[in-house]
Amino acid sequence: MNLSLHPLILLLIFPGGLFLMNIGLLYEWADRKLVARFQSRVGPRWFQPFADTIKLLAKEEIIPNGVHKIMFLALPIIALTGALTAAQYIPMFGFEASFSFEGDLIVVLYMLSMMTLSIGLAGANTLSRFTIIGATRALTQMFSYEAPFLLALLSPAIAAGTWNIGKINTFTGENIWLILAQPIGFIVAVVGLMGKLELPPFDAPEAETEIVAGALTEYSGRGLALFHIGKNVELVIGLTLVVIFYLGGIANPIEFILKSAGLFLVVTALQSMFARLRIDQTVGLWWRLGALMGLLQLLAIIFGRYLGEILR
Amino acid sequence: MAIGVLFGDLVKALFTKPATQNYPFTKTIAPERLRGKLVYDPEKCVGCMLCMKDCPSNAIELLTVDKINKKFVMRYHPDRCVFCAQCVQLCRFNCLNMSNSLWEMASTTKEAFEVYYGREEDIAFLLERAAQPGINEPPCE
Amino acid sequence: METIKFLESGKVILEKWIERSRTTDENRLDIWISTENLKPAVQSLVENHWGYLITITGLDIPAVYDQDNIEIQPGQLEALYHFANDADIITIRVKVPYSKPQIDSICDIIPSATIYEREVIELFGFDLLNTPNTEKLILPDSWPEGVYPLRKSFTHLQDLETSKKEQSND
Amino acid sequence: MTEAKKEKFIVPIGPQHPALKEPGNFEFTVDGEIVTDAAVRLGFVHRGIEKACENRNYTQDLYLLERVCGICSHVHATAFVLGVEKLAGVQAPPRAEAIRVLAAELERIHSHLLWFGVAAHEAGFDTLFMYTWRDREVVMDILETLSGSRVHYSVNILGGVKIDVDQKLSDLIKKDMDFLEERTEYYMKVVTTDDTFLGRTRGIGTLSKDRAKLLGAVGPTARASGVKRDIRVNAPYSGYKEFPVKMVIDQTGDLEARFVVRLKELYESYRLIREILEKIQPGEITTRIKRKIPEGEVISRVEAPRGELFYYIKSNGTEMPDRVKVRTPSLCNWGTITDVAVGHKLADMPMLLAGIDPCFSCNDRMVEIRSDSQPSQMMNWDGLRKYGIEYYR
Repeated sequence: MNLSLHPLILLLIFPGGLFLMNIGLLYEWADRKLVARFQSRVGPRWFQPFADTIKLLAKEEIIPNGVHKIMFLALPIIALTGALTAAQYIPMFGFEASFSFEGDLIVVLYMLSMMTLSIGLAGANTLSRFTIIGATRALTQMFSYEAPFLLALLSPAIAAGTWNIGKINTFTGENIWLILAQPIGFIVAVVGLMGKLELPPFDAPEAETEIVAGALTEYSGRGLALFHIGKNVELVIGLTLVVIFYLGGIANPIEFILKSAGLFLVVTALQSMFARLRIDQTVGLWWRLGALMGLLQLLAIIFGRYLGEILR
Repeated sequence: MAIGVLFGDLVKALFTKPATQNYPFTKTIAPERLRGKLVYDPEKCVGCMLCMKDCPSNAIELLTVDKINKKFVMRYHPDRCVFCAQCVQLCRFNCLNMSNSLWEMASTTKEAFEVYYGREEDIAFLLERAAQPGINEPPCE
Repeated sequence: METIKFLESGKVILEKWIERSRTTDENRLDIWISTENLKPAVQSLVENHWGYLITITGLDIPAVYDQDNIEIQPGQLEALYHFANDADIITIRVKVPYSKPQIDSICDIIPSATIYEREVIELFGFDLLNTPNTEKLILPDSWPEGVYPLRKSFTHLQDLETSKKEQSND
Repeated sequence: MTEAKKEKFIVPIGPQHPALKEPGNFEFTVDGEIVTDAAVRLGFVHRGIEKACENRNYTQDLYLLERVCGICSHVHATAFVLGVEKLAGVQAPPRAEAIRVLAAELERIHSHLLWFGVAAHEAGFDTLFMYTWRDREVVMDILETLSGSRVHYSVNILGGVKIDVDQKLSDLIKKDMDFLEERTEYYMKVVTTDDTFLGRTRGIGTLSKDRAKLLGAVGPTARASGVKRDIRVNAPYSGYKEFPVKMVIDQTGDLEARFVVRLKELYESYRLIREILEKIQPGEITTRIKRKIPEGEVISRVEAPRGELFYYIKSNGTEMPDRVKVRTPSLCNWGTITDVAVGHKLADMPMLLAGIDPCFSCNDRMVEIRSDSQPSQMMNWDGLRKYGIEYYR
């Protein structure tokens, strides 16, 4: 489906800014609710994330002593902007991407990393011990999951022969679901996504029992709310990306909702199944297992394409 | 050595009723033996004052209206009470009991936590006397 | 009986320092020793692997006055070192006067005793010589010097009373 | 950051910290993620109970001491009651002793399950935390139906117990024990086989037998290191003479061993509870005891869920005790933390702290507000309270 709307509307209302933020909060609710159900709890009601966010936005923002003020205030905005910008290149909700060009996959991946970078900087900016440790952990974790995650998303791109997300979407929609063709890639992508979003068991950077809230310990009010929204938007993008790449693409809203929900169920189950990994375990896991598997998948794809060409 | 041992329980939990409940809207029934608010029967009381003496949190005040005719009024403070039931145990005349109703206690005022037990005319008499200036309440030994 | 064996062997270990001993219960032995003998006594218990230190209890024995308000017996502090081996408990007791409440620390023999020693220092005002750490453990940092809450003479903090009065005057 | 490099990088855990649901302050000096030094500061919850005991009579003390701890309230009361009964030369009837043991074992189940959940939470395993606490509700409900209160059961009185078990209750408890046993077996499987969890427990915080002995570790912490310390076995008290228990011992001494020891103790508790319910003799549950306790000193030791609980009671012949000394098991085990912590990763610290099942409780508050427009102001608890009352008037 194609959307022919004014670019400003695309940017600000749908599928950009306003819509994304709201759907992000809805995703957060779904995440919390599903985890709660897995843990045999009732879970929050649907408006809980909205209420939390509104409350946070209305609260006083305390700027701690000894921080770089402009950076402190700007980082949440940059993080959110990065996430929102990335969303513009993704066929959101079954509609075609608002903007696209050849190679936008790379841009999206980099835009998604803005979040982690901002969190790392935010942590290093404040003087609290928890934030510094949190920032170190967040960045360490970023270096470990980034490569396998990238590899896992590159293999479908290579299979499709394009770096344009929209075209990959059409490719996966027309062919066999890539989860069947590249199961390893799918696993690495899902687990990488969880690492990227710092979901349990990869939540060492914000392990509340050790370092309170990690890099964001000193944030309050608006800054914290923006970071939260940013993270939720990233959750939306990440899930959508995996659906596009591995679950046969999205052609219409119903397909989008169903496939996202299915993936969500898997992700939340994984979230509630494991104990938190220590940061050294996370790094070890990713470099020893994740990266190797991703690489293997990539080689298999390249080899497969090569074989296919020879046979043809 | 396994990964995801909990998987079976996760699936089970998804399809069973949650263990938690929507508290103020659904309430559990208090068990029969629950030690809730104290109940006092003035007809049986002989005024041995043991309950007052041994109360660990001074939640009981037994006010004497007329010692000879065994007229007593109990001023009970549920907010101080620790619900240990020591007074119930001590009372040889069974005039103290703990009910299992009313176990959720919250109030914005202190007045709700001052409960008078006794014959109505005794309480009225006491309150009237307390309202008069200059005359103190009867001593509660 | 095993019970008696342990107590007997403990008594043998400590024999040379015992000034007075008492058995109040079948599994208990209280022995009084002089202050300077405490450390060797504890040392020999540990060396012979006789049980472990349960805790150090402080006791306050306030001064006794006759009817003319003359001090018959000065105020004393007593420290009880409870050692347990299975069911048997040996209590080593040392008495020190208020004026010189000094006892040797046993932390170099039993490192975990530091927590009990800090407790009796704070609450009773013992002076434990060479104890590794004398920082406040239990009481707040702002607690006044020389006020020991578990002595019988302590009833309440004076300045707390006054600060309350000031507040009500506001 | 150059300055921070020179000085020590200290990570404070507590007094207010999400890892500790109760206040206590630990300072870990870290180098990167590796802990190089550890120190402890307690007393944020010191309520002066020992002093308060001297101004109340024995009955009131019983309830005061029960409130030393919100988790193991029954053992505190039992230790005190046993001591006072010994002083007074009174022996509680056998049925009362059996009911005391029954309550103590139920409490041990609830305490171990609580600890298990908290430890899982410290490891970031929230699902296991929720599941254990869900199952713990079963034993909490038993305690509530049995005694009338979920936390402070107040089963003991001087010279006996307050509550009695009837056939209906006993059937209910037996049924629930079967359910809990099944669940415990399941958790045992999770703890000993789940890889992610084992990664956090196996080989972490190993306490050798000699160190455990020297540092005076007690309870499951000591038993996980192979030290045979269990008052229920070493010096049976109350109903344990009639209903003996088996000591659970593990040799490894790491966190996994502590999990295993505690879970195995649960099996032992289930067995004991069933045995008590089968064999309990009908009879009186109270005896009379004088208000004035004769002069004397007594030492009373019981096995709390966390280890040996020690009471020293000195009476002077009046209605009030002269001195009550309480030594809680957690105090003994602190030493093992500071000893073991060095060399581990910061991420292991909450698990290590949880490993000994620490127990404190709360009351020390201060807030410091600094702003550019107003001068610095400090508020203590009283001030804050007053401010709060004024604010909402």
